[in-house]
Amino acid sequence: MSLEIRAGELLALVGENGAGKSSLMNVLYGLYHPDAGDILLDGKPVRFKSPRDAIARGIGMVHQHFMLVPTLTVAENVVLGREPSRWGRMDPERACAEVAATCQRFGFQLDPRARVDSLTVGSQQKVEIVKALHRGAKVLILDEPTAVLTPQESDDLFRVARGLAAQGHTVVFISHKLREVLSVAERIAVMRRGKLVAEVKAAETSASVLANLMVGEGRTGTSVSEPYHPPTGGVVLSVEGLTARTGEGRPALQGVTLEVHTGEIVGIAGVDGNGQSELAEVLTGLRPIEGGQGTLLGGPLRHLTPAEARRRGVGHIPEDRLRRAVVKGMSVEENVSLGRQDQPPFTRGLWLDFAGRRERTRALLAAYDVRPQDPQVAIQGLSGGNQQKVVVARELDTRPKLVVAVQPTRGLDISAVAQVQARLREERALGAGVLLISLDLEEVLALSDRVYVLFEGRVTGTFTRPEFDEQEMGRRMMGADHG
Amino acid sequence: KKEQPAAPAPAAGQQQAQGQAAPPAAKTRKVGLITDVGGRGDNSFNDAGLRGLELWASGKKYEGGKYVTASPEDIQKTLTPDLRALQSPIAPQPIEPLVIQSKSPEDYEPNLQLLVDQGADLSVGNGFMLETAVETVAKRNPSSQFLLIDSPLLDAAAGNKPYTLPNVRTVTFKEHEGSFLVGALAGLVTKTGKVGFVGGMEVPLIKRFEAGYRAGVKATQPKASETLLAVYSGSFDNVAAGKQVAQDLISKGADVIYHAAGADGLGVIKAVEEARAAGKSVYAIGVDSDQSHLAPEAVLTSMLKHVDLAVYEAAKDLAAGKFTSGDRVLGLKEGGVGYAEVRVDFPGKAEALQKVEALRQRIVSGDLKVPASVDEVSSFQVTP
Amino acid sequence: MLELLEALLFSTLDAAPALIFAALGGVLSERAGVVNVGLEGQMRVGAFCAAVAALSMPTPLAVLVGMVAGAALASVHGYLSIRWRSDQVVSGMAINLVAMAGGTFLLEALYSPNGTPPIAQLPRWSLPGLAEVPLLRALSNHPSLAYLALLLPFVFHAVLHHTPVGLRLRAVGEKPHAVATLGLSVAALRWGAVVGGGLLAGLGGAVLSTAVLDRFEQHTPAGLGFMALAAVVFGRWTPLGAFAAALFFSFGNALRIGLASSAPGLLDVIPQGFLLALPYLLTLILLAVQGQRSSAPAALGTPYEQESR
Amino acid sequence: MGERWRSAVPSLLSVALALGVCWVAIALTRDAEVAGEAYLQMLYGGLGQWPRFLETGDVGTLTRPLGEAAIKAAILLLTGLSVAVAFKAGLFNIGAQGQMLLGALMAALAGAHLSLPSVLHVPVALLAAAVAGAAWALIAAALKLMRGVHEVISTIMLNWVAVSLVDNWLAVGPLRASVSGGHSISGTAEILPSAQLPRMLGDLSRLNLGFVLALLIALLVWVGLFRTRRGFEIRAAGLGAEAARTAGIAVKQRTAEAMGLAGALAGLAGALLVLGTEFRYPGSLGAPYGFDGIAIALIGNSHPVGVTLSALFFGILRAGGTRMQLLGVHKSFPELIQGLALLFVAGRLVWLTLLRKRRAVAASTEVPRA
Ligand SMILES: Nc1ncnc2c1ncn2[C@@H]1O[C@H](COP(=O)(O)OP(=O)(O)OP(=O)(O)O)[C@@H](O)[C@H]1O
Ligand SMILES: Nc1ncnc2c1ncn2[C@@H]1O[C@H](COP(=O)(O)OP(=O)(O)OP(=O)(O)O)[C@@H](O)[C@H]1O
Ligand SMILES: [Mg+2]
Ligand SMILES: [Mg+2]
Repeated sequence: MSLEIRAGELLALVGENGAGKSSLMNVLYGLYHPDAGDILLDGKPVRFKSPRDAIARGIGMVHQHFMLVPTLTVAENVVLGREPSRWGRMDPERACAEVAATCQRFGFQLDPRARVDSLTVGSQQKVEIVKALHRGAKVLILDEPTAVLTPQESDDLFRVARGLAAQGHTVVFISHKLREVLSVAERIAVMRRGKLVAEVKAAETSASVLANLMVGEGRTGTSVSEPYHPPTGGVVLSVEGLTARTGEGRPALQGVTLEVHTGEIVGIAGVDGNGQSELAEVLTGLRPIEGGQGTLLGGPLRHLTPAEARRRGVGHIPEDRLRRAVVKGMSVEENVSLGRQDQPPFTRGLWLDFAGRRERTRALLAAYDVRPQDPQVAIQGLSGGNQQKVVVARELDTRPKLVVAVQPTRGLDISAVAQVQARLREERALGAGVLLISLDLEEVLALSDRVYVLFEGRVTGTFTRPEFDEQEMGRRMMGADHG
Repeated sequence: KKEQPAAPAPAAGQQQAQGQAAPPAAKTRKVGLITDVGGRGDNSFNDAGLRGLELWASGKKYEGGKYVTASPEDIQKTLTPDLRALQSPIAPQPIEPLVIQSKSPEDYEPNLQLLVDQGADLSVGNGFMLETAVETVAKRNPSSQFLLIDSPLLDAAAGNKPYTLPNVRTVTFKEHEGSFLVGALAGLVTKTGKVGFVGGMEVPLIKRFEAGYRAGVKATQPKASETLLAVYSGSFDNVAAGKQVAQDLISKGADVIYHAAGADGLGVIKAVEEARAAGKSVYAIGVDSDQSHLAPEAVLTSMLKHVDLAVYEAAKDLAAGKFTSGDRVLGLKEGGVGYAEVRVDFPGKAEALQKVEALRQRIVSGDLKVPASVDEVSSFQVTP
Repeated sequence: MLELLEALLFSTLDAAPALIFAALGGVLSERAGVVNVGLEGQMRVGAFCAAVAALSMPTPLAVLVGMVAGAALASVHGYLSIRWRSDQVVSGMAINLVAMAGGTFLLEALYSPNGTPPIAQLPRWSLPGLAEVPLLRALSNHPSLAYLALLLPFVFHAVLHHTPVGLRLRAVGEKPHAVATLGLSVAALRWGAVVGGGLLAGLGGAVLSTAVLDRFEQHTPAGLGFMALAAVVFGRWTPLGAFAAALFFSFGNALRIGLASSAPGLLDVIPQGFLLALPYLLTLILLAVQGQRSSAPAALGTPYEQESR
Repeated sequence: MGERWRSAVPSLLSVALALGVCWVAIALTRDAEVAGEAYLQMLYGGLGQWPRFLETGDVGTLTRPLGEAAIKAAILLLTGLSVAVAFKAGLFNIGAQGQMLLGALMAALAGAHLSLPSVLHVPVALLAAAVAGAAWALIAAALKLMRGVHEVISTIMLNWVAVSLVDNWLAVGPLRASVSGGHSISGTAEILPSAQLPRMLGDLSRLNLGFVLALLIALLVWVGLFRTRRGFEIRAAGLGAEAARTAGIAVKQRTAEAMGLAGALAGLAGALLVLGTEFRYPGSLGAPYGFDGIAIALIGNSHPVGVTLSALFFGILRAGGTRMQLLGVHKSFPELIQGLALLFVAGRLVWLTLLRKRRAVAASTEVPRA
């Protein structure tokens, strides 16, 4: 494939998961090596043996996954590899000063002395960008930089990106969010299966055209405008004045009150780090509550364990797939039985029922179009999206009465997103209550019948479908009407 | 084990052994030896047994996995004065050695059996830990001869009472008697009035060394026996531990330190050597073999325990067709224990050695009985 | 009382250097993310090679040979765990076993099972000012390397926290991918740390055969390498922590020995075996009290793979 | 199944290579003839002296070596399983040695001081050993689960504590066998005949029920780990603790159970030693079977089948290794072979890469798929 990137432009790269976007950029950055073909920089062929060469030629990259050392400070992370030193001794003051200067030059608000693991995700993203700029990057590659950011933070980021472009920097960014791609980029390159399939001007295209290009002919993933579904039955979950702490002991939930009924999808909107993760953990028995009370499927919330939550009928799609949802090193069928290893058809008495397990797994893999459809392969042999499908399949297969779905479509491609969303609606239709926690406001809006906005561990707004007001929600998410 | 073997067995066994042994002059006989888990290179007990078999009885040196013929000087070098004075001098016999080192206790039995299978006429179990193994294999192979060092056969079914088998010779030593003499010497040599003892693991055998030593010190320097410092390093294979214990004793003022601690004892000698280098007047007393060569300046003497001689004599008896079974207890009188030549000089050396010699005579003559357990030391008195 | 303390201090300082060096070697390697359970083996070859070399060259030079030998064995571990991304525990255990059996074999093949012939021991330094001062006297008259052992942890600490290479080392143990994306070589950093760790462990071994003893003895180092590993963990993977832990272990041992000799009556009440267990029991109790959560380098034991994210 | 066999290939090749390297080492220090002869002796010592048997018809020449190999294999199998089970739960059990020690001691005590009919006595003594080993291991588990103390350091410490308390105190002090006349005796009182593991071939070999028992236990461990819910939960907890917890598995409990099981297995290894061959706690357990267990488990890929094969192989090697000494070959060769084999197993990926290259060449001749 070949792709041309022009100086001073804002280029977006889009494509389905696994289309090869990250791979291409990693090649540009010298992390991977091309099997064939050349990279031409300013018209001359270059060979990058390692990122060091790429950095030297003014290429900077912000990776899809953070490449920060959490235990080091911002300054240390930024200067790593080009530390200012005197007689072999590192000069921390100069490091901080240099980093502060870079931050100021590009308009970032960061404390160089802060430890990275104490920063919000948005700030960490900024540290990544400062890292690249500090090395004098003229070409800045941003791989899915907005995946974890709030709309406001994303706007911030793009303001910076435009500024950089205006100063003559080249910015290449990868995103799955077509709306922002259309609004920010000047030019858009579309990749499919490792090939460049189109290059279009942002002004001359639309979301549906792009989607078609990405997915290929005949498949689309446009979201239909949803009708409102009023609850069909009683309360499956109600909490009042709920408080809980983070793992580090900071207050995370500070008096949350909410309800979920049978037959509705309730969305939790909010910026990352405002208590969503803890809320999900509390409801699935992974985190003890400190104060307040709640009833979950007819039982108290206090002293809930994951096993008890499952027994009562909670299905849980965790946010951190690799850590929480699948067991690496086990096969797909073993992962399908995880959490249900003590129920038929996965077990018979004390013994595992291999035949039953395989049969059920086969059925699920077929129903969810997981590829490859082999129950015996190791789960880590599946792509991220297919792993996620396995998780969704497993959790919904139990006919849960309450589904706690956290970021269920994170990192999925358009068709997979559509599929997972359809399944959640199906659960609603079947009479389950669904609690959808997502950082993607678009997704929350697309699916939910009611929305609670969470800010600093409190509910700062409640909306019901007919009266969804995106602007107002955004304001509430930022705590605008609050202390 | 079920019951005591039938009474007439001893005589029959001996006859059988002798019958077999009637030698056409220089027929080479195989003698096997099983080390205990300490193995070759322990610088004490096992090395002593191996010396008796390999160097003395068969005139061979073990080098890099092979036997080479040893010169008479090689043998002479290893002889302590008491051995040079033996009536029949130590000389190679028509013996072929066969040595197997054990790596764990459960190997003792199969290893002994292996020696028998390999045609060893006499098999030595070197160490009290091999007691059960010798017992079992000897019963199974009544036509082979066995030598067990450091323990009689014990009948576990009858409260561990000693008994005999017709084809087993056992040799035990009165370590307390030898330890008594080096203790007496220590009492005469100490200037600080404080002496020390370093044991390895706190097993009964080593306690016997301690008891004799304590009694010896008491005989010549009653006050020093009150303040005697006895510490156990907890192992037989940790040089550094032994060194640390000895350093501690030296810092507490002990100026003569006796060890019965296997490889840990090497550390004791090392600590003494270093303390001497730092200007302290301290001595170490070696154990089992003459350990003077490890640090000629620092080793006052060594308590000798002639495991080597016991093995050598058994092999010699076999070669001569005179091997007999039964228990032998070797003390000072029998030449089984003693002390090595005192090569270092100290004020009043001649006088001190005289006193020690006198004590030796009294023990040999039966006039003085050395306590074998620490408990008996307090009531032990040397009548002048 | 003062004398008792002095003796205790002397004994502690005399036994500690080998443990300190090996523990620092462990910290170096593990801070870079490579688990090093092979310290025991590296100490053993260090001790062996130093003793052998000292037979034909000045002892200080032989100590260097011992260090190189330790590093050579560590390189095997490095080759498997860095180049081939093997399980680091497995290859560490493997080099231990090989060094154990191989050392005994070579010792007997080349010299005698009793150990190598004696060598010239490293000299002891008496510090002129201190030799007469009570208590502080205990600081004097140790082998030269003991003073290095007292200094090195602080140097190591300074390097780790105040130099570029220290920063990179800390980073590579926490998040190697971050280091790689900045154009630094993860493999080179880890190799450096593993080889450096081997040099230190080899030095620890060399101390045993050239300063503690004057020969290589067949049982060396008799479990000290595992003790060093414990010191690394106990010291929370920091040079000063490991240093303190090593001193603590040595002190515990010295205390045990000192107790036995200064209070003989005690032994009638408390059995020797119990005293022997005391330092280890104390360690366990302290660990239980302080808790150990999450102080290990985040990437410890995970091989670096470019593709994995 | 094919996949499973393929995963065993590196271990097999490693063992073969280790044997080869040691052969060369002997050939270099001695000569090729001795090396060949030594290996032959090793086979005789581990698998029976067939030529001698065919010549003399003495069954003992077969049964004795085989029995010794079986005894060693049984102990190695149990300590290997101990380490492997802990591995499966994500724990590194360096403490098998200490657990074995405690097990051996308790078996000796139960064997000597209880008087029961044989059908009860042996199981009771085994149980005592298992419980003691498990209790010792559970200290490490408790420290880990409650205080976050890494099990590597706590089990190292517990090993030393066990050795100090048992070998330096109990076995030589309060629990030492009483002897008349101040004679030395190693270890505790002899166990009663009713507590001895029955010999299977009478006096022809020391082969005892322990071997069968160990194999049976390996089978049970395999079934338990791979066929039962509990085993599945333990493995899940070991491979992904957080995911297992999220799935409602009581991770701490499973971890503790696995560690307890590991300790029980090591304790049983000690019991086999005491009830099968030593008939008392022998003062100190010479061979580091607990540490060997680590190598056995790793070479066996931490899978019960692999561990069994690896234990059988090294049992034969160990038993036969003694005979190598008859030729003056150094006593540490079996350990050297074991260490090298582990080293080569550590290079598993090297093997796999080499093998894959070959397979890739073979595969390229196939018809390309769409
Ligand atoms: N180590 C590996 N060796 C061989 N193939 C691998 C390896 N790791 C992943 N794959 C294959 O690469 C493919 C894609 O994996 P990856 O997780 O990068 O998917 P993705 O492109 O992000 O897809 P998705 O959209 O589902 O997240 C999978 O089909 C998987 O089988
Ligand atoms: N080193 C590699 N070896 C083999 N396949 C690889 C390698 N790296 C990536 N791939 C595969 O190449 C494909 C492209 O992956 P890449 O990460 O570039 O996708 P992407 O377009 O960035 O997807 P996403 O939107 O999920 O980030 C995937 O199928 C992946 O499995
Ligand atoms: Mg992906
Ligand atoms: Mg990507």
